[in-house]
Amino acid sequence: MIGYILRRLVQLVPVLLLASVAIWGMVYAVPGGPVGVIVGENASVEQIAAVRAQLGLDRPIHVQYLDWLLRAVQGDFGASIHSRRPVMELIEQRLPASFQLGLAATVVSLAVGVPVAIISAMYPGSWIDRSLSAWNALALGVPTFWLGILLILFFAVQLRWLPAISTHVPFWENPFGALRNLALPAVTLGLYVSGIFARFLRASIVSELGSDYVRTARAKGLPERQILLGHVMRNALLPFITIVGLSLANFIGGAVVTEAVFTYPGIARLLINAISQRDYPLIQGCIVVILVVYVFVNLVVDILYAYADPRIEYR
Amino acid sequence: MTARLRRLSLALAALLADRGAAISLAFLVVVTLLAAGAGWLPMDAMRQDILKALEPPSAAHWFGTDELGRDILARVILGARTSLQTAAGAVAIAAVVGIPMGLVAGYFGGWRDTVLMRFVDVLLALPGILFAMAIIAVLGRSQMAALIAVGITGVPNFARITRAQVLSLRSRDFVTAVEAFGASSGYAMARTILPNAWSPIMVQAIVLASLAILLEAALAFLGIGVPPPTPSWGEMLRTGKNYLHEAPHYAVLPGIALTLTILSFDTLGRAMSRVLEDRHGQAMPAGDRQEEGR
Amino acid sequence: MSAPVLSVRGLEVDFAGSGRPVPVIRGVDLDVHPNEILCIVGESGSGKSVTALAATGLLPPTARVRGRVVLDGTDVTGAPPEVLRRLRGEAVGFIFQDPTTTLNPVLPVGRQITEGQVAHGRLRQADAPARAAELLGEVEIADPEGRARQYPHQFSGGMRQRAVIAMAMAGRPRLIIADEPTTALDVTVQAQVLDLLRRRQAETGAAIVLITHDLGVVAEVADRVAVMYGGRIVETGPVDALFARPRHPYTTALLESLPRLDTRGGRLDPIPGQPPLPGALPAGCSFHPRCRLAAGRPRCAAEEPALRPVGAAAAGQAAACHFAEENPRPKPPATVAEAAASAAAAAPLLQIEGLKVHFPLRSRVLRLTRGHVRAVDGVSLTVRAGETVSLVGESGCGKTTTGRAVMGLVPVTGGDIRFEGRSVVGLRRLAMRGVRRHMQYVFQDPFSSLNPVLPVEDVVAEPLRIHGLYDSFGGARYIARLFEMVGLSPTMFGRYPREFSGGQKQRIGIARALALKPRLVILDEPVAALDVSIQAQILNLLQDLQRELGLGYLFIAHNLSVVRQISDRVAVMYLGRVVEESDSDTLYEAPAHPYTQSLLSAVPVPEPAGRTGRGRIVLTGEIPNPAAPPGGCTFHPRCFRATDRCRAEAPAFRPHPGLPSRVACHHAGPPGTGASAERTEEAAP
Amino acid sequence: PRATAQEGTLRVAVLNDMTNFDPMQFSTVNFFLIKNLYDSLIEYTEDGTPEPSLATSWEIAADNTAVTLTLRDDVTFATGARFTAADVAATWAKANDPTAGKNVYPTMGIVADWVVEGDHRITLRFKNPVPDRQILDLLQFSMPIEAAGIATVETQPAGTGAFRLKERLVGQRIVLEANPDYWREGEPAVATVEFTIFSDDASAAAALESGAVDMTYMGQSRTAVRLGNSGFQVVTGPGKLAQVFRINSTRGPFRNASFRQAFNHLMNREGILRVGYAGLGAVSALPWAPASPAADPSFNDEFAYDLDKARALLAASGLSAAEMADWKLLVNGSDEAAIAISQVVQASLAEVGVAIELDIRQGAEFIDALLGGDFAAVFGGVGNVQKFPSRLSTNSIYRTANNPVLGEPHPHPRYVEAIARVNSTIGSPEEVQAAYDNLNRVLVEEAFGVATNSYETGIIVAAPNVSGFVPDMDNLLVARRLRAN
Ligand SMILES: Nc1ncnc2c1ncn2[C@@H]1O[C@H](COP(=O)(O)OP(=O)(O)OP(=O)(O)O)[C@@H](O)[C@H]1O
Ligand SMILES: Nc1ncnc2c1ncn2[C@@H]1O[C@H](COP(=O)(O)OP(=O)(O)OP(=O)(O)O)[C@@H](O)[C@H]1O
Ligand SMILES: [Mg+2]
Ligand SMILES: [Mg+2]
Repeated sequence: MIGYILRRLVQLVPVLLLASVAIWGMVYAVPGGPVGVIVGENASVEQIAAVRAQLGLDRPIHVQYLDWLLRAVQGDFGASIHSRRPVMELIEQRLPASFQLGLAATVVSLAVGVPVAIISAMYPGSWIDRSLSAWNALALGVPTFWLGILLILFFAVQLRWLPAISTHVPFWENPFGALRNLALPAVTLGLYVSGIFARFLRASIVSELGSDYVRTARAKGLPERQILLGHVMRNALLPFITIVGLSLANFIGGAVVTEAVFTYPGIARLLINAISQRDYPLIQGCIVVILVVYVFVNLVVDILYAYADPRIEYR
Repeated sequence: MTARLRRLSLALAALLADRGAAISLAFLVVVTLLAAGAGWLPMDAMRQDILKALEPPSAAHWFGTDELGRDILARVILGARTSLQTAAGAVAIAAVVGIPMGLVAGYFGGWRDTVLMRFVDVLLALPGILFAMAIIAVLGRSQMAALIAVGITGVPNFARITRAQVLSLRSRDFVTAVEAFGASSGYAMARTILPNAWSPIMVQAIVLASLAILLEAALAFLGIGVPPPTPSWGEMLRTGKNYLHEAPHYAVLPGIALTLTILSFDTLGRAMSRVLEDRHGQAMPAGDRQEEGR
Repeated sequence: MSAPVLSVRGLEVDFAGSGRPVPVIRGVDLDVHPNEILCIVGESGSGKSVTALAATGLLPPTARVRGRVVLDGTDVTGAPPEVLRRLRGEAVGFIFQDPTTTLNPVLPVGRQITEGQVAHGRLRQADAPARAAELLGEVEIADPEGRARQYPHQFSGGMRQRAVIAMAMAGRPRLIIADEPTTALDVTVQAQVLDLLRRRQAETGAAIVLITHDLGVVAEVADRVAVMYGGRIVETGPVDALFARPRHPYTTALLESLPRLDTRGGRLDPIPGQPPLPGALPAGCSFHPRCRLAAGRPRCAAEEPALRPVGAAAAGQAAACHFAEENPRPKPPATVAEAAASAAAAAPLLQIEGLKVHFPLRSRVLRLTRGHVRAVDGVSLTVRAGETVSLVGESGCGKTTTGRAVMGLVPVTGGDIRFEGRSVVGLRRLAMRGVRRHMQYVFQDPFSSLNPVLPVEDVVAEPLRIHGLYDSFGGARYIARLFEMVGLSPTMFGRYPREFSGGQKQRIGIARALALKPRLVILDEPVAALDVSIQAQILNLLQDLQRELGLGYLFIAHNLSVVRQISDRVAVMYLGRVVEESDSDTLYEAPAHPYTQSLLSAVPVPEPAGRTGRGRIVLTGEIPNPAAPPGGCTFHPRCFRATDRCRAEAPAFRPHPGLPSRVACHHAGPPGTGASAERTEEAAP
Repeated sequence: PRATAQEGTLRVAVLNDMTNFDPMQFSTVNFFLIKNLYDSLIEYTEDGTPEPSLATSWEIAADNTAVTLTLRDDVTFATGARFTAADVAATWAKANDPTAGKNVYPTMGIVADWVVEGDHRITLRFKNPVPDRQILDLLQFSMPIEAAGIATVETQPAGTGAFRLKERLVGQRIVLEANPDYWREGEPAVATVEFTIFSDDASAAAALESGAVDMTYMGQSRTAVRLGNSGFQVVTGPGKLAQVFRINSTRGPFRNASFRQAFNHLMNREGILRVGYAGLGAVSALPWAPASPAADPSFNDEFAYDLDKARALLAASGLSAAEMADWKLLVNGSDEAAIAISQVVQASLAEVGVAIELDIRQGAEFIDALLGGDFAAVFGGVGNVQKFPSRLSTNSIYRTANNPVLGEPHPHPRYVEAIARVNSTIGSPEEVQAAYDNLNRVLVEEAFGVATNSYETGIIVAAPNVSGFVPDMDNLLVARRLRAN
């Protein structure tokens, strides 16, 4: 198992390298640079040149990349051009918030999606199945940004139950405060995915319900509940793990709109700002971290999968 | 040929037997016709009348007016054109790039598979919306850029679904059969495997169309979509959001249009996959990237 | 006679789909008594499974059931779910066809065996593991404690079916319903499983309803038989009487269309036409369009005959035929051996020498080669024009791979393949294309071998189009000729494969194989997926075509009766190697290799008369993993003649003295000879 | 020295993260910080009257070539170090350094040198006689940095302000705490000020409405008007900006003066004010705030929105229709108002038959285009329009030397002369006024910047319980008297 994990980590290297070269190339292809943002609208030509030299941006691209890479391998992602703080420090400030939001959103989407899936799979074609599937369609059809705004207007502005801006409150320090802050963004993010979850899981439960081992279990006289929970769910949840993992990874790195709407201090917003300020080291750092999170979550998913599915052996 | 037509009409009939699919299709047809014929409509999406800005719905302006006094209904209709064009273009790009990738990766396997799928991995690992933003930053903000950006984020969907189809089809006897007759790998891929993989790919295309509309709107909402004054639903939502209190209709009505269109595509896609499933007895795999526009 | 365990009266089942309800069971009466084995036979779709499921209320909600079913004294029809549930756990056990899917892949086998008992409160959770091991022990699985903790994928097919039997028997039910329990298994394993089932029944005194389409199995195990056709029982009676003197023309026809191990006949006597579809039953007697007796009789087309006693009352036979009394006795099997030697003189079409095909086994991670599956590991064969050479052996022994290697579809690891004297190994693509024109392939599964999106005309024309010969061969007219040649009407041109029955699809596949006018056709289990009546039609067609066109056939099969029917020469494969090869008669009558002998003895013969006296070699174990074959003679772990020499030294494949056979065995010889034959030879109880 | 305990936290929503703590690099992104971390030498009241701050008095030499300052002697920096004339000298030295002087450097062009005349006395000398008001502007613009902290001032604030830095989470929030030794009696009023950075005006407004913050700073005018109508306080200061349609007169049709002048009449100023700023501000054909000494409302009538006059000027330009449409209007994609008003102009142009496209760019890309003069025309706010009129030339499009858009030599020498005349006219009010009138006439005739209106920047919208607003000449946020109770 440890060997397997190590090998997976080794496999990560080419992906990261490929991505970092691609991103570096892209960042330089993008018009506009970080200097303008630093010097402001009324800067002079000399001022701009001075800042460029100070940041080392006047060197050839490949030199800059290799320099970055050499230090990145040693765990040093350099300092943000814009805020002059170490990139890793900035990311470390954001990553826990992103993880927390990602987990909360996953919990929301599971808490909504799984029961919806089970109930509608138990009565396929019934009115309850149809209304739940309409609910799913709605969850999938309402754009995130739109939902976020409506939630803020209603719960924060009208009712004043929940904060309109969500700050990062570590859960283990202040669970209640964390939940208050996470509620709206997690629902905004999670609702859409709950629709995906519900659909996927419903389809796999329905197809598992039609399989031979279910007939066998019925022939043994097992109660339906036990068949569903003890037999069907175990099989249906297996492929589901992968989907959940993928969406968790995406919640962590890709909650761009939600973080913007709720002013949530996650890594996606850090990256978006870095892109708009052309803060090259910060862009690189964020992307590498998002990739690592993605690969890491997938690794965990695969290990969980192996643990849950006796048919898979890792050698 | 007639047999093929018969098949098509049978499939359509089966599709329309589903009430949701029929309504969705009707809605999309109406939206498409309106969008195509927007030029002949009496309202002008571009005419400003600043003194009549942000008026609520009235007989003269059924959907009210926007911050520049333009007719929102006209802009919603023209926005449909933007959305549909972007979606169609994006799906076309995704298909043109993704399907051959999936075919080659699945059919040949080996290093080609490894290389192509690593590439897809990278595309998948980066949240699509970030990727789209980067592409738009490079290309500059335009409808073409939005279309390409949305299209490229859809490439993994097509590549993976095609590859999965190829993997499941290529060991089937009828593929072995054409190989046994001495057909080239190109023939086997393009003439034998692909026609059999069409159904899930079509379903995927429709699902992707709804995702593309959503992503395009999200990009517009972030202020990097199709540039104004070209109306786009996302852009209207973004602007309308600023006037939520004074003129709630401004953001609500385009939002409804957006949601209904996404719902219709989604309903249609699912009905289609159900019909095809019934006819071919094969399950339609779910899309990879369904988390666009977060 | 004691009260029946299961009593079915006037059972009718409709399936309400999207359209009009489809009647699937149309009035079935059945009684099963304790200690009795009732076999239900019939072609696919005749309603066997639905009858069994209806008896225990396991049908899906779309089914509408009428009639009365009394199981163990309880009325099943209309019983509340709770009662049904108890009944299933206690009164009746189920064994289904495919052991790979009947077990839940993610739960340990032991738990699955006992969980029904635990759920019914008849077993305490704490005692369950011990009980599971005990039950596995009873079905003769070695190391039952260890096995109980394993998962289904760690079991072989035969062991899985044993586990399913253990599960069905866990509650000591009064009735066991076994729906095609051995259809998915190899003959040798089938023999083990049937044996076990019979013994367990004798020990527990349960009644068994065994569903099968294999008349051989019926003859082996049944006490009583019910023959189903078109949703009804058309004949029922004690097994001996039914085989000796069938009263319904369908039963007779079935028996006559069966290829048999003990005879080599020229032509089979197939039942014409197709089995009816439940939605489109013919009026009157549903068998009349295919019936020999019905010819021209208006009554058969007008009136559905009732199931009525026929013959001596004591015999207990009943048939649903207006003219049951006229039904002739089955023709005795033909024994004429046709001139098979005619082909022997012809020049060899295909020569395979020492063929090896090894597939690399790659690790999931990093895709490193971790070993090889020796799918084919030394096969030598010759096929001449006009001759049929068969390749038989258990599943996974490498038959298909051999065929594919000949077609150039899999890379060859070693050895040589010559077509008309020219080696085809390692030919470049273009040269291979030229050779492929003259060799064609017919696939096992007619459902997957035709491109579903092409009209059948294009399916058949596709090879011509690929080779650019469509017009020079005569275009649509030529395709029409091919259609007629395989007994299809060219009016079907525009239809899609989905719209054809299995037999028709296989005809299309054969037409496609013939399109390029090949000289050699490789037939990979061409009839394995078909019902017996259709199987006979296809076998006849193949024989006719061979005669007409002078084709050479490489015929791949695992059904030894079918092979006997069609072959001039036969090669028996075991684990990638040919272990015995001879002309058909010699091989069947004087097998020299112990494996051939055990295979032949495992085949159930549709002849209940002599079954108690038949000696039988029951092979233990199953075919080993071809990635790690045993050392020495690969067959030695299962061989009843194995000695130390066999463990150490692989036998050469060489002519056997006194026979026209070649054999790879240190102890080859006729049955009954050899070091320890008695040890493993056992008589049926 | 004093003991009034500050208590409580003031929570402020802002819409930009600051870039650095150097008061010479101030721009809209750190408006909310500078006046809280630093003090100016002098301050202006709302109507422009100078009043003491770190300097208790200032004596302008009779010939207007020098000013002598007396500094407070009871001031300490946040580090605890005492504030002396040496710090002021070091600050001016930085300002006068072309690489370190940043925004202040151009303003230092008039300065010859300075003489420290004691711990708390310093004299600033000019190259030429300088108008009083220009001298005062320079003093108000000078925010002393602790001499020892100058090297690290970008990352480490080094001022005498009422607050000092407590915590900074990049992109999320900045927390200031009271400077316990602050020299202004009884100030600051609160113990901490917490700035939360929002990416979007609507979210900030929602935060205010839901009570998550006490006030917003630098939100949109429209939101301010709406919130004002629903009971929130809206505080606007004297430091307005002028919206100017900046024209790169070295390119395309804009080389043609008549074509440029047409834009004086193409601006639907009422519409722009309404659409972009919810009517908050005033229309103006000149780039001045109403309080500017050079403001002249008569121009508003002369250069009113008039498509016929515009058509006449376009026709007079002699350009073909294709030439007239051969440009794109650059738009700052992060500025909602700019997007809206650009569309208004686009529609007006369409009315007179000139169909153009918008070129919307975001963030760095927009700033680069702006800085490099890489545009044909663009709307942009112009600052310092309430101060001495020649301060106008600190804005890039109005720069008289090294103009990043118009380049060297300056294509509008009349304008350069007009600014020089304003700078050197130290005579009677009539002479001064004549210099201003001349400048105004040159501005509309050269028309490389077409003003449309003045508007509010740094709008404060606060909950009803917030009090203690201190107006600032530049609309910077002054939090030292603010409290929420
Ligand atoms: N759930 C169902 N819905 C609709 N029709 C069904 C269903 N189950 C079975 N049938 C139909 O009922 C008929 C009888 O089916 P059944 O499974 O009993 O056949 P069988 O004799 O067991 O055949 P086989 O040998 O193929 O197992 C078939 O035509 C089948 O298509
Ligand atoms: N492409 C392949 N890669 C790896 N192993 C293979 C491949 N094809 C076949 N095998 C293995 O080779 C062995 C022989 O397979 P083959 O299909 O030739 O058997 P068969 O005799 O035709 O069996 P059946 O009667 O089940 O059709 C099996 O163990 C199979 O798993
Ligand atoms: Mg069946
Ligand atoms: Mg095979």
